[in-house]
Amino acid sequence: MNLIWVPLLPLLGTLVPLLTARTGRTLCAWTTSLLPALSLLIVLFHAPTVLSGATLKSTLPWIPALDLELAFRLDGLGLLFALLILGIGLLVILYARYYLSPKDSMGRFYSYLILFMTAMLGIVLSNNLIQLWVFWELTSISSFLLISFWSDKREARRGARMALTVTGAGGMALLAGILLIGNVVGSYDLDRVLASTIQIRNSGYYPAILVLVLLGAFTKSAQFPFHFWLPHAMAAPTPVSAYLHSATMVKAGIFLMARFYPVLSGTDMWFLIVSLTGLVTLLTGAYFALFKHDLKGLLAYSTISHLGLITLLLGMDTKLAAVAAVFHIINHATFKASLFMAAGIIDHESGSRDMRKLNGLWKYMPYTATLAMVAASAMAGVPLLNGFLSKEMFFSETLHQSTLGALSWLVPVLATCGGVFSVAYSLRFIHDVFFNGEPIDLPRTPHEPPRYMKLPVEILVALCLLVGMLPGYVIGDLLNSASSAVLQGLVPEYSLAIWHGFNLPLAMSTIAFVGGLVIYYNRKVLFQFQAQFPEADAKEIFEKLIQMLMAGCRWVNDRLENGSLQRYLMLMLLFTFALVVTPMMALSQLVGERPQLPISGVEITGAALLILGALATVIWHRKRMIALITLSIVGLIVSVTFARFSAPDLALTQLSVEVVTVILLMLALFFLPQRTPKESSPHQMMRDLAISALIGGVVGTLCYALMTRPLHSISDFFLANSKTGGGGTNVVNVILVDFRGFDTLGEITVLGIAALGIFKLINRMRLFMPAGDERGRPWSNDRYPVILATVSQLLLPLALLVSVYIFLRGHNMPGGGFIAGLITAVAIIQQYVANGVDFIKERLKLNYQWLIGSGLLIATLTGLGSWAFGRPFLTSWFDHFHLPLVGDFELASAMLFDLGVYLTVIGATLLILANLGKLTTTERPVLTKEEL
Amino acid sequence: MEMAYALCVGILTTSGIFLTLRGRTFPVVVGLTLLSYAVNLFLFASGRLGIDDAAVLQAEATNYTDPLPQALVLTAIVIGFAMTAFAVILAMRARADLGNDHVDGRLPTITEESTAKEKP
Amino acid sequence: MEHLAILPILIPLLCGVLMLLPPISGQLSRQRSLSLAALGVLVLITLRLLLQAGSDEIEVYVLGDWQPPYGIVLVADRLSTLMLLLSSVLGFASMLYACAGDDRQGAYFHPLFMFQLMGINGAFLTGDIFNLFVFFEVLLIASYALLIHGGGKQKTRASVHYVVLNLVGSSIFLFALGILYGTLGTLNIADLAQKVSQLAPSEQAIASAGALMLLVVFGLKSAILPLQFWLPRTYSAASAPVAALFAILTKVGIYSILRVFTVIFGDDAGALAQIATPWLWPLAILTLIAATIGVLAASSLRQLIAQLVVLSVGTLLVGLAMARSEATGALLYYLVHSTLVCAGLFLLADMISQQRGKAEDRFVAARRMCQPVAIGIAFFIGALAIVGLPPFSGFVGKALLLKSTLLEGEAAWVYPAILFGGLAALIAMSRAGTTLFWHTSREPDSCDRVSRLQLAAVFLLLLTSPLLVIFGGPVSDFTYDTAEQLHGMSRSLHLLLPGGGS
Amino acid sequence: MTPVIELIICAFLLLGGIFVLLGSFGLLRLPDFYTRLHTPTKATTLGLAGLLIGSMIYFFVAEQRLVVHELLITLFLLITAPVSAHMLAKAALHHKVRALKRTQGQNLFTAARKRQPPPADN
Amino acid sequence: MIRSWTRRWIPMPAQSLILFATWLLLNNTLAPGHILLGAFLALAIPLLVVPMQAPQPRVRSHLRAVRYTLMVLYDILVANFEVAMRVIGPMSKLQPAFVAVPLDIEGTLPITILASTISLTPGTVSAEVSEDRQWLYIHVLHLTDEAQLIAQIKSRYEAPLKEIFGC
Amino acid sequence: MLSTTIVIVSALICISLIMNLIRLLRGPDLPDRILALDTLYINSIGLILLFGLYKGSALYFESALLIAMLGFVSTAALCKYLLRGDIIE
Ligand code: NA
Ligand code: NA
Repeated sequence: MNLIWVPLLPLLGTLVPLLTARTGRTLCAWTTSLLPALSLLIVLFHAPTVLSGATLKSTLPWIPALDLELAFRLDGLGLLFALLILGIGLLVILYARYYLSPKDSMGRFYSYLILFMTAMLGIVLSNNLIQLWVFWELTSISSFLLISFWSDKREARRGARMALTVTGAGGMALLAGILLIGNVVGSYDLDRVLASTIQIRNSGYYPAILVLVLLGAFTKSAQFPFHFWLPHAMAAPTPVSAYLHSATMVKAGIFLMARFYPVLSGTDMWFLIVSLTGLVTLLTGAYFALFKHDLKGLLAYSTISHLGLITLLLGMDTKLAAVAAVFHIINHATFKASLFMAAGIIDHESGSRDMRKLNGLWKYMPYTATLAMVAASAMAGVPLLNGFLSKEMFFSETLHQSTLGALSWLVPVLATCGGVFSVAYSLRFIHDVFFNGEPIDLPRTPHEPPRYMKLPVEILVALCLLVGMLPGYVIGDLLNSASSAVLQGLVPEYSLAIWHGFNLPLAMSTIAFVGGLVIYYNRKVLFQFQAQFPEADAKEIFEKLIQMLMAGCRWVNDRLENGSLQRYLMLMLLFTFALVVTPMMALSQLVGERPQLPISGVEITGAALLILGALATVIWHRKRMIALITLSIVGLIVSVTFARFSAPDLALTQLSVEVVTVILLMLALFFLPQRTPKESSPHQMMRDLAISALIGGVVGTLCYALMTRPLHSISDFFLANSKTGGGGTNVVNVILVDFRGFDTLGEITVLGIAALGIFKLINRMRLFMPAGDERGRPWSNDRYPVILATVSQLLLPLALLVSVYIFLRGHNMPGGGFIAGLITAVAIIQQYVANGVDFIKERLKLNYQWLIGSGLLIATLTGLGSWAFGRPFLTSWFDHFHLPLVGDFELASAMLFDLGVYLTVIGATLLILANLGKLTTTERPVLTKEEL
Repeated sequence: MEMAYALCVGILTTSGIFLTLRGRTFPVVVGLTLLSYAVNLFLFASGRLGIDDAAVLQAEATNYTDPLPQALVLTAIVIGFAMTAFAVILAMRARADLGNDHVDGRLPTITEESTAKEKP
Repeated sequence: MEHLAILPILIPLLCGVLMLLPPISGQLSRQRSLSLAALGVLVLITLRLLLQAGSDEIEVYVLGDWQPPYGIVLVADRLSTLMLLLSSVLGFASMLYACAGDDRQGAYFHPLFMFQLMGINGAFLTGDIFNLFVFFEVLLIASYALLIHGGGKQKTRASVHYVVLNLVGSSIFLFALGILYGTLGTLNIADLAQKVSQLAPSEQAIASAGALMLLVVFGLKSAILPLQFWLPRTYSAASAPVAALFAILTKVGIYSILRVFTVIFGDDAGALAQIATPWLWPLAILTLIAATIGVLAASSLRQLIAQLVVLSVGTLLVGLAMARSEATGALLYYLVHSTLVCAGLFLLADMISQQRGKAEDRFVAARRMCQPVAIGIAFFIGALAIVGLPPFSGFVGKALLLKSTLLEGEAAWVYPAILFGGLAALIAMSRAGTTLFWHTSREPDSCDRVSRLQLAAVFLLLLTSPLLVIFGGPVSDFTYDTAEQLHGMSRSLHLLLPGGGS
Repeated sequence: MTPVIELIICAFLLLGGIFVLLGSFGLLRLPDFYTRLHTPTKATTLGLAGLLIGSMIYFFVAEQRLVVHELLITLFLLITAPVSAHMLAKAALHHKVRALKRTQGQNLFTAARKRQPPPADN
Repeated sequence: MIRSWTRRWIPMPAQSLILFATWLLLNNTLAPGHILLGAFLALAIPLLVVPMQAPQPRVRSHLRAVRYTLMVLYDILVANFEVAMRVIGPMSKLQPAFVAVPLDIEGTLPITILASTISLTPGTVSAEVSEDRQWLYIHVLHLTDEAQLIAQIKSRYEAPLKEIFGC
Repeated sequence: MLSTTIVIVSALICISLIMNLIRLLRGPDLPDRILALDTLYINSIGLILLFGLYKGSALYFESALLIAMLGFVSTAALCKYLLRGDIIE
């Protein structure tokens, strides 16, 4: 049987309860346990091999780039944990069958539980570190789901979130640690990592690795100071607490330390961190457990304390300590799981977990009480029970410590203190619940639970007894094999005998018992003492911290992302400047060697007009109409400049675009305030001016530097091939419709899209319609001045003729579809201006949307036409023809393409302007004071 | 000549950007238009300037203005036009939807000082 | 089949155009059918292209039969086809979602969607830097128009910022192109790469100014640090299918940075080699920090997802900054993952706000959703994936990226930045989930069930995440080979210049 | 190109230039909007006509064929210039642009602005 | 029959003629191809735009129209010299004035032509047409005798126009 | 002689342009500015024609024609704006 089935079967099993939930509770429980039971059988089937010292492995490829394989190994440690996970898991399934109320969704619960089981199995069986981490995080996630199972309860949600946050953070640290290990070792393969002890310890990253891995382990195993999440995870249903928060998940951290024990331990750093953390956790856990009035709270803190104990053991520098740790893992799992289940029974049958109300239950549920008392005794370390054995080993190991140097004597002393409190809270669990008078207003009258609800407890308690009395037979092999996996080598001699004679550990145990009794007897004093301190609820503090963090982030974010476009733009410009200024500094020689053109008066005049126009626009930008007029000058001069520098096509295009833009701006200005209020302070003005000048300076400098350097470009090709290959003498036009026709196709698409977008913007726009101009003058009543109207009509055919002319000559002379389209559009706009929307609407039946569509279609189909000749898209064709009477003429596919351009331009321009016009005509109000 | 040309490009850029940094949509659009003039001149100049060059193929001509940047500028002009048109109408829409013409859609909290200045 | 490479541009173009003309223009149902059919075909075509490119054959489609560097070429290599497949899958899912009713909220949704895809695909395919500009503009103008789809103040407000910033960005793009043409005298990317190493020292400074300007432009699109502020508001304002489609817009920026700064200004660019790298490092880390703060600050799901988009951009930038083949491979995996998942989450957020009444997607108590299970499962998958927790794709991407980080010098920055970002995302997402799904004030009085189409779209996107993990091997192999090809491109430019170059 | 023809061309050009200058000079110098309106519409149009005719003759001589399309511009300007002037005058009236104090017939302003017949006493 | 056919297919003969001439002017050629193309356009464009034209009175006397045009051209020349003198001359002697000219002609086209003529000729600019189209307000750069000016306009320009359009 | 004349005439036109600009900047009223802009348009036609003459190229004719056409459209629209606010209604 391949190992992969061990986690895979439960994984498949997550679906089972969802499917069988409707068939009834018992059947659901049985079917749910089927696949995990099979898994357990597989593990048991392999157990003899493993116990005999072999390590089973199984590997499937997965993501090579990540060095992530589906790699499983079953060694002693894995076996031990797998047995715990599957064994206790099955018991929990049985127990939960009775625990859950009919209201609870059993399918969901089991599904989460099995998911968790899979995750745990994955961790303990992983032979690949990344894979281990994957399952590690899965436990956090499934535990989140389980804790928040009763999601309508606030504490469940909060507890789940807290657990997820803390363990999630640990998970991130663990990932970093694992990646570091992988980087150092060069592999995530556990075998190779375990064989690279020296390499890791000697690498400079060892401290980082250690800290990161331990962070992962400590958060998961609720070690101080990350312990606070665990008690709040008790909001989960009790079977979950029994399983996750005592037996399995919290042990994942311990498992991790045990896993990495051969690689990471053995240094002072390890010993110091691990043992001190363990010690502190042991003490705080034990101390606080005593004061919890909630039954599960007590158990939770006791769990923390025991986890601290195991951690402390792992942090001791003797091999026997590691063995003791493994041993205590087993023991703690059994007695704590049974205790939680007992607590669950009590809660379930009496309706309360408050020990101030729960009293004298012995009378009501003697059988359960007996079981609970045995388990609690194991927890306290009473002889003949399993707890006693591992605790003895623990005490004995504390005596051999030298990690703390001269202060090493503190370890056994403090360990004994821990023992004292452990006895005290165990006593409280027994006495306060089962004796100590009569119950105080419990919601229900307690009674014994259903038969099979007790069965899991019985099994676990029996195990406590068996291990306690016959440790060698029951557990010897497993312990040995697990310990050897932890130590990766020979296990030291140890004895699992019940009686070691009168020695110091026994004395410590005795002190613990007596001390525990004394303390419990005087608990009133102690409770009063503890009551002086305001109880710091970790949940509240945690929530508050998170809230503060979020509020802080919101504050920062609101400052950063303050919704001010000016700010964003400024940042962008400064960023640009910062990026560009470095290379500019390196530009030692601003002027290149290209001879410069002489300058004449005409150019000086042009430059003066341009500059003055631009500056006037800036200076008068608050008087918008004037700014528009000065902007027109700039546009005009720019086109004259193009003409001056031998670019007539550009001049034509710039000119027509400029006029349409100004018309658009005028249309917009009608609905906008006529003036810009003065908002910027002089300081802001100066700042903005400085930024603009910086950018302008950079651009100007770059422009100058470029122009004064010679250029070798690909343009010669165009000049050489325009006539022969493209069939036109206007090289610019041939580039547009042929060499780079694809650009043009994109460009007219942009135009078409813009028109569609603008149509969307205009649609359902509610406008502020000014009834008069900025000074409150009402508008003239002369909508369509007669002379303008008449002349415009007269000029229309002429303008169309010109546009045809410009269109046809484009290929050889300046012109082309775009300019022609704009001329046509402008001519029609002129009709709109002079004669009005209604006039045109009645007379011009032109669907501008279709015009855009057909323009684009013609252009695209022209391009597609070349496919018929086996040529790539947009391959052009042209030829010269001769017809009698007509003479020589040229036909070119480029003209068809240009026709597409022409139509699109007309359609787009008119769709925009005509719709804008239409919209406003219908909604002009009579007279409002708005915006005067 | 190149110096004057570069100066013009620089000043157009400066003016354009300064206006783009104003808080109201209309000056911003005007600024963008100025900026696009600067861009077009700049892009055109990347093919270097020539006064006496021929614009179309001619038998006797030897010097031509670099046609490629011209074609690029043409494309840029058209695209710039489309974009400006969209921005203009968007400015109107913003005014219509948000009730003011501030680029952020909300009027800045005006301090005492600036209102005092605004009154006369 | 010889024209396969241009189809990802032509199909959306033609469909978009046909939707403007009768008999399709008037009827929404016909537009829907055409859209879905076209996108389905597009998925198949791009898949085919990807498989073709997977055989390490770079297809160069020479438009107009004008050999490069003179004419415009399309380059279908591994990288571009990967991006194409991504965009068509994304497009298909978004369209599916939109067909449930979002397309009815305004005019021209379908044609605009098509044009948007055309722009995106064109930007991925083109091998010409100016043509890249043109396609950028196509995708931008389409995105402006789509952003306002559905109307409302939020959209208008966000649009103003988005449009103005991008218009300035386009200007900078053109300045940069002017500089590049003015120094290198060519526009073909491969040809630029060839010429950049031969640049005279006096022109190197000018050219690098141009190159860095390009970084600003692409940075704006991809929302890197001081340029990212527009994103949260824009993405959270957009209607769901649009926001989902926008998830790839930031990636167009990342793609362009990758293309330009690996092929042209990559290792073989002589004095201009890796000029962006020193800038990318701090930007990546700062973007991550800013996004981490933003993630924790978000007060609605849409905002949160938008911030997570920025976070993913930061993560991708880290990969860019490393400028190594291995890191690029990781980056590409992460890119695929984050695009699909973010898109799915945007759709999901829309469904959630539909079902929560007035509270919409804000993190406050509200009525219970009426389909908490289906939506909850989707949320669970999406949240884990985006946070970067197993078993979904986010963890693979992040781990790959972290794994490719060098311990010396890089890890000390990258590890904490990325991991804290992930932690913040975890905290924010767990709060979001518990509040949205569990913190309920009352039962729903009426149930507006989300349509099956919408659910299908969401699951189509989100289920790619487990698939990316299950098939993580082949996928990451592909992205690593893609990275290899990309980084090797500047040494094998002849493949891109079939005409021989100049 | 014979000197006589060159002389003729130059004469036309110079005449055109001078008229253009005068037109603009008037625009700058004349005292109010309404008087300024006169110069560009007339002087500038004529000035351009001079330039256009000069240029026409030049191309006729230089290219040895009749190049008359400059006439189109002249024609176009002749058609549009008065309309522009008219529109500007309308706008000025509407904006109540002040006329020079000594302008006669200012009582017509209101009627003109409102497009009414002149008041009866006129 | 033929007449209605002509109306249908050559709706604006005068414009067609002008367009044809313009086409040849634009292309600077008398090549047969261009003559054909020009003819086609001269016929096609009016067909396209005829719906967008308000109905206008037809020109009755083409000869008078030509004579009128030449006269106006001559006046423009004179007008410019006159205005030039005024621009250079002292400003203080300028006597600008507003004058209302009563109109007898009807129809938008004739009024437009009259107004344009006035604007182009000596020292006058037509500023406004009254709503009832009975009055033309003009601005005069230098007015000496109002009645004479009005009489001159009416006799020199309005009368011929009335004859040309027959209204 | 011709080239000298062209230079002189160019200078005349340049001076005109500057004068137009001064009027445009001085205003005082919007119609003044529009008038100045219109004149600027027409004068620049002259300048373009002179470019053409100077280079002996007829290619500038279209630019001149277009300025004439568009200048008119622009002036008309600006005036309509002053009159009605809404230029397309
Ligand atoms: Na209107
Ligand atoms: Na942020």
